[in-house]
Amino acid sequence: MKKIEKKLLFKMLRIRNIEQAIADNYKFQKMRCPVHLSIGQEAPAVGIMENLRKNDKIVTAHRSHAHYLAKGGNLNSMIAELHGKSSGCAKGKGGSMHLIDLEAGVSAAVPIVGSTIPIGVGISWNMKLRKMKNIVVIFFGDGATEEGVFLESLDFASLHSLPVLFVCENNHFSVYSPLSNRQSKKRDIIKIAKAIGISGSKIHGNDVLSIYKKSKKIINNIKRNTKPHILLLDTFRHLEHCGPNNDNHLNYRSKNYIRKWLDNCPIQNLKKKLLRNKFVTHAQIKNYENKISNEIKFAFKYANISKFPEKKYLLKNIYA
Amino acid sequence: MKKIEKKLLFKMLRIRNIEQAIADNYKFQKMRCPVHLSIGQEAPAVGIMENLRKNDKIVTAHRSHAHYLAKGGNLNSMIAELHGKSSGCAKGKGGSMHLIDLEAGVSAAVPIVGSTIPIGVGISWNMKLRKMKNIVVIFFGDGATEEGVFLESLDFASLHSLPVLFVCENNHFSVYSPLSNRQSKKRDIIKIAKAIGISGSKIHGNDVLSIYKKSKKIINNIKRNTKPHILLLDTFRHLEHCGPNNDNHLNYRSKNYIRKWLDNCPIQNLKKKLLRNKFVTHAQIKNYENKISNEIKFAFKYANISKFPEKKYLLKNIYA
Amino acid sequence: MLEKRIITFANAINEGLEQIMQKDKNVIVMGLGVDDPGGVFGTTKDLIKKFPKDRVFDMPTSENAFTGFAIGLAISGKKPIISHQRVEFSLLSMEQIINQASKWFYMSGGKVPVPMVIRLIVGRGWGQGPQHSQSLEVLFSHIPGLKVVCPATPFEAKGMLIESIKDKNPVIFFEHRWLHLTKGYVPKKMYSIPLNGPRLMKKGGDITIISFSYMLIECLTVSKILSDNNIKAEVMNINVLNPLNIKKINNSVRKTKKVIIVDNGWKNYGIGSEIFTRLFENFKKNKIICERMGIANSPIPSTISLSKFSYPTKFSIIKKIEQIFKKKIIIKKKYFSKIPSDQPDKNFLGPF
Amino acid sequence: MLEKRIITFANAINEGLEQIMQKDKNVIVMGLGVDDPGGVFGTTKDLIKKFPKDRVFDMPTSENAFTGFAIGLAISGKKPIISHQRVEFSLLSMEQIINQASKWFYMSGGKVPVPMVIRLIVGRGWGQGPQHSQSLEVLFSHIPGLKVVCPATPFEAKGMLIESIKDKNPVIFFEHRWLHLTKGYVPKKMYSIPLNGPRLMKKGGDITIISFSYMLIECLTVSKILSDNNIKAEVMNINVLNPLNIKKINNSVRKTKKVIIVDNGWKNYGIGSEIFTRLFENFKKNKIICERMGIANSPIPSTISLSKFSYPTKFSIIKKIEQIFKKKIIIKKKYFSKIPSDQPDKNFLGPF
Ligand SMILES: Cc1ncc(C[n+]2csc(CCOP(=O)(O)OP(=O)(O)O)c2C)c(N)n1
Ligand SMILES: Cc1ncc(C[n+]2csc(CCOP(=O)(O)OP(=O)(O)O)c2C)c(N)n1
Ligand SMILES: [Mg+2]
Ligand SMILES: [Mg+2]
Repeated sequence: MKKIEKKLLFKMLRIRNIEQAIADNYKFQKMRCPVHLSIGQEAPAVGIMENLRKNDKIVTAHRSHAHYLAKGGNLNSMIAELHGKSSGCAKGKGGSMHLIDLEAGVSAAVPIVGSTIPIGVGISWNMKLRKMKNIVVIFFGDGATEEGVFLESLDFASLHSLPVLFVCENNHFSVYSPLSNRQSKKRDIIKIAKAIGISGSKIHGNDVLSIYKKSKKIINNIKRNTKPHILLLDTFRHLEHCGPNNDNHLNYRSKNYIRKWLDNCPIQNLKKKLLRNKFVTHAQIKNYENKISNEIKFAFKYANISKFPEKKYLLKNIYA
Repeated sequence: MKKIEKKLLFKMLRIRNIEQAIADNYKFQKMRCPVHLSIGQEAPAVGIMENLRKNDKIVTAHRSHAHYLAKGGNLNSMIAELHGKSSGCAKGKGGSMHLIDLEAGVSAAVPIVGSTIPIGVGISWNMKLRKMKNIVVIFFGDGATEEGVFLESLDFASLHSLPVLFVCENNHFSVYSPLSNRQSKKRDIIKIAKAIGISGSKIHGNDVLSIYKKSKKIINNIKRNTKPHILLLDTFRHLEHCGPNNDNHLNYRSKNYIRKWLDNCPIQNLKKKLLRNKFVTHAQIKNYENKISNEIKFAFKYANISKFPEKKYLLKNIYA
Repeated sequence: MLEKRIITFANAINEGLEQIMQKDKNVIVMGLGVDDPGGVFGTTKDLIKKFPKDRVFDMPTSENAFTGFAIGLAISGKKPIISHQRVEFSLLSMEQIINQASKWFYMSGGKVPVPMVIRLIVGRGWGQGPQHSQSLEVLFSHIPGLKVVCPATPFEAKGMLIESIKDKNPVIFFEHRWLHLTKGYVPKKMYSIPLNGPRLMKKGGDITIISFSYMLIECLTVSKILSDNNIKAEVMNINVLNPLNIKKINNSVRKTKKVIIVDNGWKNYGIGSEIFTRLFENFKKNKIICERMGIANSPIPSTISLSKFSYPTKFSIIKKIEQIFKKKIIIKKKYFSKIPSDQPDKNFLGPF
Repeated sequence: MLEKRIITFANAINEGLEQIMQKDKNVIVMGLGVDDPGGVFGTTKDLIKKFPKDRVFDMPTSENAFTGFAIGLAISGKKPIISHQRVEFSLLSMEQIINQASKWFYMSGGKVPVPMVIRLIVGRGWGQGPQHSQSLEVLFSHIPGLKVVCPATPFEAKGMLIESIKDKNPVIFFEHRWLHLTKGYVPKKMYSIPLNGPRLMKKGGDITIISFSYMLIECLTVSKILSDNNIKAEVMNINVLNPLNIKKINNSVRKTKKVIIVDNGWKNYGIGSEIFTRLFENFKKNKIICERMGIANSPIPSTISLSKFSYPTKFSIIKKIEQIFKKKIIIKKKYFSKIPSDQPDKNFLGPF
């Protein structure tokens, strides 16, 4: 367990530091696209992805950086994409909201809320048709469950018993809108899924170890029985909905709520625990962070020296 | 109870005979529009509508004749509409799939599956905003519950606690498609609704008395507490999905299934029972059917002698 | 000479589907009722008997999601063919079509094509009414990344369907309900027609008639009437609306200098507007005469007494052409059909 | 003379909403985030403080359903105003808009009007990318029964919004994100501008420039450049795309004989195609010169290095006009801005 815990911590740290670097560098106006940072929400990505193989696939939405990185998406291509360079993972055409890394199994990310849910189901349907032993993990937020296509997708995954894991990261907000503005207090998506014939479970969204362990079983189960499952993970985003800043001064989230969740940071929690248990030392962390820092520096440099796509690419790739 | 039972029987008989007259006359090619007949499914319309006031409103879909008539929609305007005449309830512009009678509280019928569900919710929302003590009843089929907008509508009705009764008439088919092609066996829309915060109940869809009694309570409850409810009613359509004929020869519904349900005709059942109990006599029924027959004859005559809309109406009523 | 093989448009689609499914195991047919006794107006009839169950899928009424499913299949190696029995139902899936399918190849930097076909059936007649008889081709043709195909003959139906399935892009494949019943020569063997632009249907030097889908059939009749009147019409079938290839039309117009465009949908902001514009952009110096027709600018009413004025007819087209030529055109008796305007032929009696 | 009151387009919308809500208790504002600190780019800011909670409704991300709710409200006596922060989100509700809202009055035989406004915000710049910067005006303008309104100035924004709310029909109200930041004269009092056709923005006899929405702003700059070159442009703002009133434009073109149409959306099958066509239909005898521009025919990429070629600019427009006049037009230094092409001004730094 020691090894895996350390790995989970380091993976989260890596994502956190990359995201922080994006936030820090945003002011230089070289990343000229909207960014929805994952800071605070690293645990679901890392905990679940640790249980996936390369040929398992994920789809995600606007807040996709953590998923992309945890699944093994190429860092350089991602940072270059944010810089609009032709070395970017979508050759600069997509930007932060369209990350993709086919080799790593990051099939899609798009900023229309809910839209990748059926697309992910389609990919998983194909896996079943091809009798592959892989699964698709579909990441989405609490807001996305309000789209009708969410129900339609659950229905079909249940009807055809597809190898898909639906993962709802509930950070209680859709932009500035609290759940109470959007969903009845009595609403329970696990029960909704159950009423459709899909099993579900709730795990604390900031407890990476528990996510790792429980999702391991769940994913094995999906693979063994080709049956969908839904995971609900309560978590918290540290920064504003879109952009590099903190927007706590706007008071759309109560001070208490923020404090409670900041005190429950997935990374701090695990770090403290591992230090306490001596599973890891300060020096090791420092060391690792230096490594990450170099990796990040390289990625930004790579992005900076990469070329912008030439004019002719505007009208390329419209048709295959 | 005797009085009400008789009333329910007669109302169903009236609808049945009107629908039969449409079927019988269809071959003359004067009703030049698709018709989705309600024969076999009269009980939900009649049982529920008996508990509504004029100011309560209904919306429905393509299979709307029974709802329109049970709510008190004008027969002459309906038959004229099917004939494409300017005396029709939509001046001939709508046809069978767009019945409307504002005075009777028939707010809408449209043939796009699921589309009137949110519209009905909107009307009920307005009732709540205006603090009216009325409700909206939304009729739809089992197929319509597969549309995402169904979930979206339940969600909102629950969130804002709206005075609306959702009524799903489950005839087990969407055109020729059995439920098993479309929905997981484990799917349960009452449980789905409950997981969203909406109470629900299942009543036998061919038992008009039970529908009447139970929906009375439910409707009173909705009015008292301004809270949505969903009703699930299993039933059976006697004829083809669309058109005047029987299509049992196509074998998309098993002989057993058909026999079972024909033996459970809402009208025959109640008629037998009332005759047995001497709540009604053969002569009374005969008498009543004669009355209906005259009413129907008049309606067809009215439609026939009515004028077609003149050319200029093609470009009228595009904008209000 | 051997008798030519004549089958209906619907059968041509059916045959095309069967042959391409035989050939390419990745082709999947999905949509409401594709496996039912009706078989989408006969076009998918018996496929369920000829192929394993996991290639012919009935769908729930979840149009938005199943378009997404199809995209998911397409980007992971299958070739799905969706059908909607009315184009109106696809409006539930516009987000998936316009935001996703059309842009996926582009926004992945050319990495991920989306080879899928969306069959949209346009309704007409027998009182279909406002929500079951729209055309809406322009809504799709406006979108870069979508191909939009509108066969008008059984020959095209089969050949263009097969080509659409082979194509690596999302193809919107329009079928007019009234065309399903039409008959024509269709080779038995598998063949495909490239999606590269208009097809010359009839040669002639006096006027160019441009149309597509069901309206083209009306225009072919018009060309016969003109022929009786010694006017030789060249009839061009714009069977690919996007990407629009105007070259062949230019050549025709260069010759005739007179054009009439008969749109299958609403005239305003319609397909005809773009063609009209392209022609005038290309013929800046040579003067041309161009007229445009299309569906009257209102929802299409159910009653026959009004819907008969909604659509262009051979008579109204001839009238426009009389204005162009400034002369009276005589229409022979045989062209005055006794079939009511809401039926394409006697056998079409609805109910839908 | 008194100083004129100058406010932003976003504030003009905000003020219009507030005034009409004060006046008409049936007006309801609904949409994602209408009550939040952002207030839909400031356009709904503080309404929640000024009106009871049951007039300003945040919505779940259920675009299809809440369009239906709004129709339900509208047909039962309310006047709902929906907003979508990107036009792309409304694609989820096309079924309700096109099949239902646009046809309800017609298909009820004129019994039930649907007085509602759907505010669609068009995105641009700062790497919005393929799914957050489409224009799509033509998708709505093609549909009879919908009114489509595109204000270009703060004055129009307020006046046309108020008129749209008073209107008994479903009105699609396009707002360009970059216009929100522009400033102009807006009277404090409540006023409305009829939805009856193009507005003359600048008089001139040498060429007619036709545009709408944000592109109109670019065209106004172009007219200044032309002015420096002694070319007097008449600038017409087509602020109502449907129903399209072409009369005033005809008058202008009769005078100038030269036209350039600058579309706010994709050129192909675009708004410009219809206007172009109408002009040539009206000027059969008098020869006119007409050019058309619009967004390049691809999804709009995120990277600035490509998106800068997507849109017409004052420079590319001037180039076209040079071709029309066959002479060189000199552009003064001050028109060469140092602001990158993905920002309308220095202060617009995204992130969205
Ligand atoms: C269909 C659609 N509606 C609205 C939006 C605007 N929008 C962008 S992100 C977002 C928040 C969605 O909330 P959630 O799914 O909980 O994800 P989170 O941002 O909290 O991670 C919204 C509403 C959108 N992109 N797509
Ligand atoms: C959005 C949409 N998809 C498909 C159709 C075609 N269609 C018309 S009626 C119908 C059956 C719907 O079944 P259900 O809701 O159970 O009603 P029933 O006909 O059984 O009364 C279908 C699929 C449609 N009208 N609208
Ligand atoms: Mg959230
Ligand atoms: Mg049914």
